[in-house]
Amino acid sequence: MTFEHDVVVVGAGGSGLMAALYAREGGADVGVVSKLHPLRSHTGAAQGGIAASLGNEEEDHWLWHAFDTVKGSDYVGDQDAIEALCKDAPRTIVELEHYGVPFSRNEEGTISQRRFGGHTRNFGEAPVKRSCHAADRTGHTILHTLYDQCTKQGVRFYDEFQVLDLIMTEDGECAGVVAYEILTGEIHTFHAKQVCFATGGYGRAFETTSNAHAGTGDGMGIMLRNGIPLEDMEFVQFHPTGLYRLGILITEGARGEGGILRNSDGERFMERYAPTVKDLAPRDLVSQCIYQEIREGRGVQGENYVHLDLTHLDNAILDKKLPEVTEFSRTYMGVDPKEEPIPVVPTCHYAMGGIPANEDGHVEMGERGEYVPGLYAVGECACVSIHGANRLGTNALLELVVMGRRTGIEMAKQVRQGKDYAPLPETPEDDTRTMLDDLLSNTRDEGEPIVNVRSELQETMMENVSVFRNDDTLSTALNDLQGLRKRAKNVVVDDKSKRFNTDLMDAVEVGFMVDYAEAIAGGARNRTESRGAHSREDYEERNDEDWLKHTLFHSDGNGNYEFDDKEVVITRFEPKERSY
Amino acid sequence: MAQTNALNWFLHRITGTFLIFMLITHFWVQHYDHQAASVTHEVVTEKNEMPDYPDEAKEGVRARLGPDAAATPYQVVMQRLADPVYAVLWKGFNILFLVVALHHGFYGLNNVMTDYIRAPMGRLIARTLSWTVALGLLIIGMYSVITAGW
Amino acid sequence: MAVDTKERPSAPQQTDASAEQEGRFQSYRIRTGMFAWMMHRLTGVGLVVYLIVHIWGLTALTDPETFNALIAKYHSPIFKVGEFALLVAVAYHAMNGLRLVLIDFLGWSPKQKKLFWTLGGVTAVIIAVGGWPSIYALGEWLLGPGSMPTLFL
Amino acid sequence: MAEMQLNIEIKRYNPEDDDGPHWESYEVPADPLDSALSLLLHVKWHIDGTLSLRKSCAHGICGSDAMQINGENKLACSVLVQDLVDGDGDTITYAPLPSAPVVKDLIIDQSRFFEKYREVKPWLITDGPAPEREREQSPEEHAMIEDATKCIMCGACTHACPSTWADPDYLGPAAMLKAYRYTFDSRDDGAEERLDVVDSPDGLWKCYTIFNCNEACPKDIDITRWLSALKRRAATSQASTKA
Repeated sequence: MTFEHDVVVVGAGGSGLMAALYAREGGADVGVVSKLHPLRSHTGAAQGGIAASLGNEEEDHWLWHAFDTVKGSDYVGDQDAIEALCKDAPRTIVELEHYGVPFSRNEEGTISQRRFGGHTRNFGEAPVKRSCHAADRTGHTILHTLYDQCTKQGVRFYDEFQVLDLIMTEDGECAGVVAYEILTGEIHTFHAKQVCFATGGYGRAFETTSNAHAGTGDGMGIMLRNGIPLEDMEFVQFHPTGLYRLGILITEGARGEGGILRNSDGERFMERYAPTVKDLAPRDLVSQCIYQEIREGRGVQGENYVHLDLTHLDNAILDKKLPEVTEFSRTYMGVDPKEEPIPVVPTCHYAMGGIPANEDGHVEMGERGEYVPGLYAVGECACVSIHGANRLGTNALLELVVMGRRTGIEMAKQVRQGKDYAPLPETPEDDTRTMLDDLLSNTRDEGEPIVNVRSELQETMMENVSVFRNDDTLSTALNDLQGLRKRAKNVVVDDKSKRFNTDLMDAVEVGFMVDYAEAIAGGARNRTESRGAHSREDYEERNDEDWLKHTLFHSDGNGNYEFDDKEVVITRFEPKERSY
Repeated sequence: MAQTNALNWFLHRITGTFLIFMLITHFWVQHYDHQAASVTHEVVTEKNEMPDYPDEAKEGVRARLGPDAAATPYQVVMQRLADPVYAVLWKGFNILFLVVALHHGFYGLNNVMTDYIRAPMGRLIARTLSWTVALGLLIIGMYSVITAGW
Repeated sequence: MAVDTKERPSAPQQTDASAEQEGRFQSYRIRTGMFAWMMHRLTGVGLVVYLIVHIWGLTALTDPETFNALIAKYHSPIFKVGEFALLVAVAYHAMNGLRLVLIDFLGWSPKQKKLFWTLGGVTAVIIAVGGWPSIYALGEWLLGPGSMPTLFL
Repeated sequence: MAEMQLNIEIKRYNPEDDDGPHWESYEVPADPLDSALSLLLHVKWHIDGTLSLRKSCAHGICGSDAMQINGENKLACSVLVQDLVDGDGDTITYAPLPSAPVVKDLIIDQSRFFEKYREVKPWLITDGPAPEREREQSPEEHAMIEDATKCIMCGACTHACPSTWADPDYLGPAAMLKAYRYTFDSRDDGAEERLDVVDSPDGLWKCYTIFNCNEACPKDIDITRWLSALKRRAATSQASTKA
């Protein structure tokens, strides 16, 4: 079946819904295609907050916010995009508030703000209260409010339709997407004037992750297979405080409210590494410090975790401002944070890299301005690059809503200005059909269970491509991935039915995983320096002379790839040493 | 169609609360009356035997109906209703009690029925039927109460 | 193009077996709230039936013979048992009703479990004290006069 | 490694092949701190790939995996083995949410659930133009709705409600909690519109304060409390319109 919409948004998290909502308000007819029901999207898991220089609690300025973001990115973020982000932030937050987001309030009745890692006043002087929040359910309330608004505005939702392919014309224009309706097993074509990818991150490519089971980065795999490069994939953020063994996130807000990291000696070790901001240093730094402590034998009880200590905080703070933290620790670890410290370990959290896009969402093939007509990317799957080599806490939600808004407005404008449908090729669904049929025809004789391939991929990525990397580990990972690529094509799908075949979708996702995992490991091996979240043991220093640039990863989808560069935009802030 | 049930919902709770107090009064006056042999001389009799009343009650009945009159329950009740103040209070109370109990009971019954009957027509029939029964009972009850002791 | 958020592109086919899942009654773990509700319904329906019988019985007020016969019947053992059951139903329904009123009118939902147990205790006392005459009378009848302790009486 | 072996019973049903729902058992290794979801994933990944369920975040915020576990509605990811069984060899039962059309195995068709959600106009309705900055709201006003904003729309409450079982058209706790959340938002002006919807024969008055919703809610929302508040609001607003 073929569906037609002015705008088709793929993915219904914060950025997808924001783009859909603003495109709809701009007069476009919008369809949102998502492999989950929109409310199941992972934006809902974002806890701590959303940054904006509202200045409700103390003096603040968008330029300070921009500086922090640039510095946080280790100077590889594009400063024009960062300026757009920080300038747009306050008005976007106010618009969200007008849509009904139930932000926590201060005594004046305005939006309450709190401290967060890496956010400072006056260009690094001291921590600043910049993070707007709804207790520790900020992402959840934003996601639900946006869904409510989209419902109101008449955005058409295609829930549980998994997009598997992009439809490109011979002239390189995007004509739509191909989607698999999970409920019925039917393959559909979505013909659109504008296609926007908002497919989220790929945390599930790593063994320990805070990401949802759905966070398999499908969009990035689809792009690679359609000849579109990925940018800066080597920058993978590990959040310092995931629950030990599970990876479930304990928000940075816990440290924002005064929580302290301690090693086996009970020492507040962050004082040694970042004397000014201590536990509120950026995530890349804190994660590396935790790993360092564990390596040097100061993991708690000889194990590979450290403690997040909240016992000295008022019970009222835990109950009012961090209820989810308390709940998670109790539910999953049997630990009451009021009584004892929480065992934590860095957990794969966020993809800084992704589909190259500009600040209005246009996907760019190579050089700046070289747009793919009709194709947009926004949110975690996109690399605008705001976060550069490391994202600051609360800037992710901000990117979702600011860039989602800008992209929605841009798409509606294009539609109003007469952008028309690109012609559909004759049989757009053929590749997808073949891929699915091949997977379904695999048998136990030549293939293996999906879980084997996925687990091995997650293990090798965790082992070799996580917080610390070197040429040996990265070569090992790339080698493993070569083998896994073949095996992923032969996985056996037990479920042969048409109806709600999640088994088949698992198999497809593993295939995508291999494709972009290669971009992560390959990019990391390629970048012979340490910058932000990318920490090479064999190249410990940042090297601005050779590496103050973005990586573009091109692949033919068969394990052959090459790299390309893209310059970094610098407007105000010249690169300097990054210390906290 | 104005389909609000807000008033009924509110009344259901008000009547329920009222009923608690009314029931206490009702029990006290009707069943635990010290003149009747309830509290002090609760008895189980064989079939169709009359309970024995205390002397006080017997005397009251004899004073009204002559020295040979038997103190049957009917006579005891009539003796009480002979007092005009008591009779008015008793009748007023019982009519109110009747109305409140019927509303509470039949609204509750309607709740149960509309839970399990989903077709609008079915609901309408059930509702009409049950309120008709309630109305019938109201008429019967009022007649009994008003004419009692005449 | 008309935009309709309500209709799915293709709704799942309802089969008989999937409808089976939708029984009016489900087997589900019974906790205090649901127990209270089930008993409330049961006693409520029972009391409506009793109310009908009782009001019908009032017509006897017009005729001495019928009335006396009726009262005599009330003193038979089976009616003593019924009387006790009536007390149980009324006491339970009244006390749980009070709980519902407190929850709905005063917003005492957070205290609902405490209320359940407290009012449950009160109900038990009401039943014990109020029902004692009936139990006493039944005991006397069953076991012979003077065999029951004369508590409260 | 695993500390015990458990017996897992799952109510399976694929309308494509099966005549009707049936129970199947699996032996699964488990730790006391494993979630009920991880046992299901063990079955799906290692024993039988045809087992179908929804899952996503796996820590109780996305609301995908609400189902009936040991006779009660729960989020599979948010309940631990140690809270379900006493020890080795015990049984855990999994069934789809009661009173919902089954798509396959543990997956229910939620279209009716979300239709009810849409019915209550679940969005902020405001009169007049928006101010330059945020609308002000005091912490006390915010506290009125905060508990209700925790709702993840998993459906555990609505499908735990005997009123829903008896009458699938009943709006149900989840939808009406949404109505509460917006009606009691100090920024909202749409109370009348929304009350018109919930004050109906299949609406608010079928809440008999049974508390199954509260017991089922994985976010511990005091749903009954807020629905009672909504009832009082609907009743007083009816009284004032009539007057």
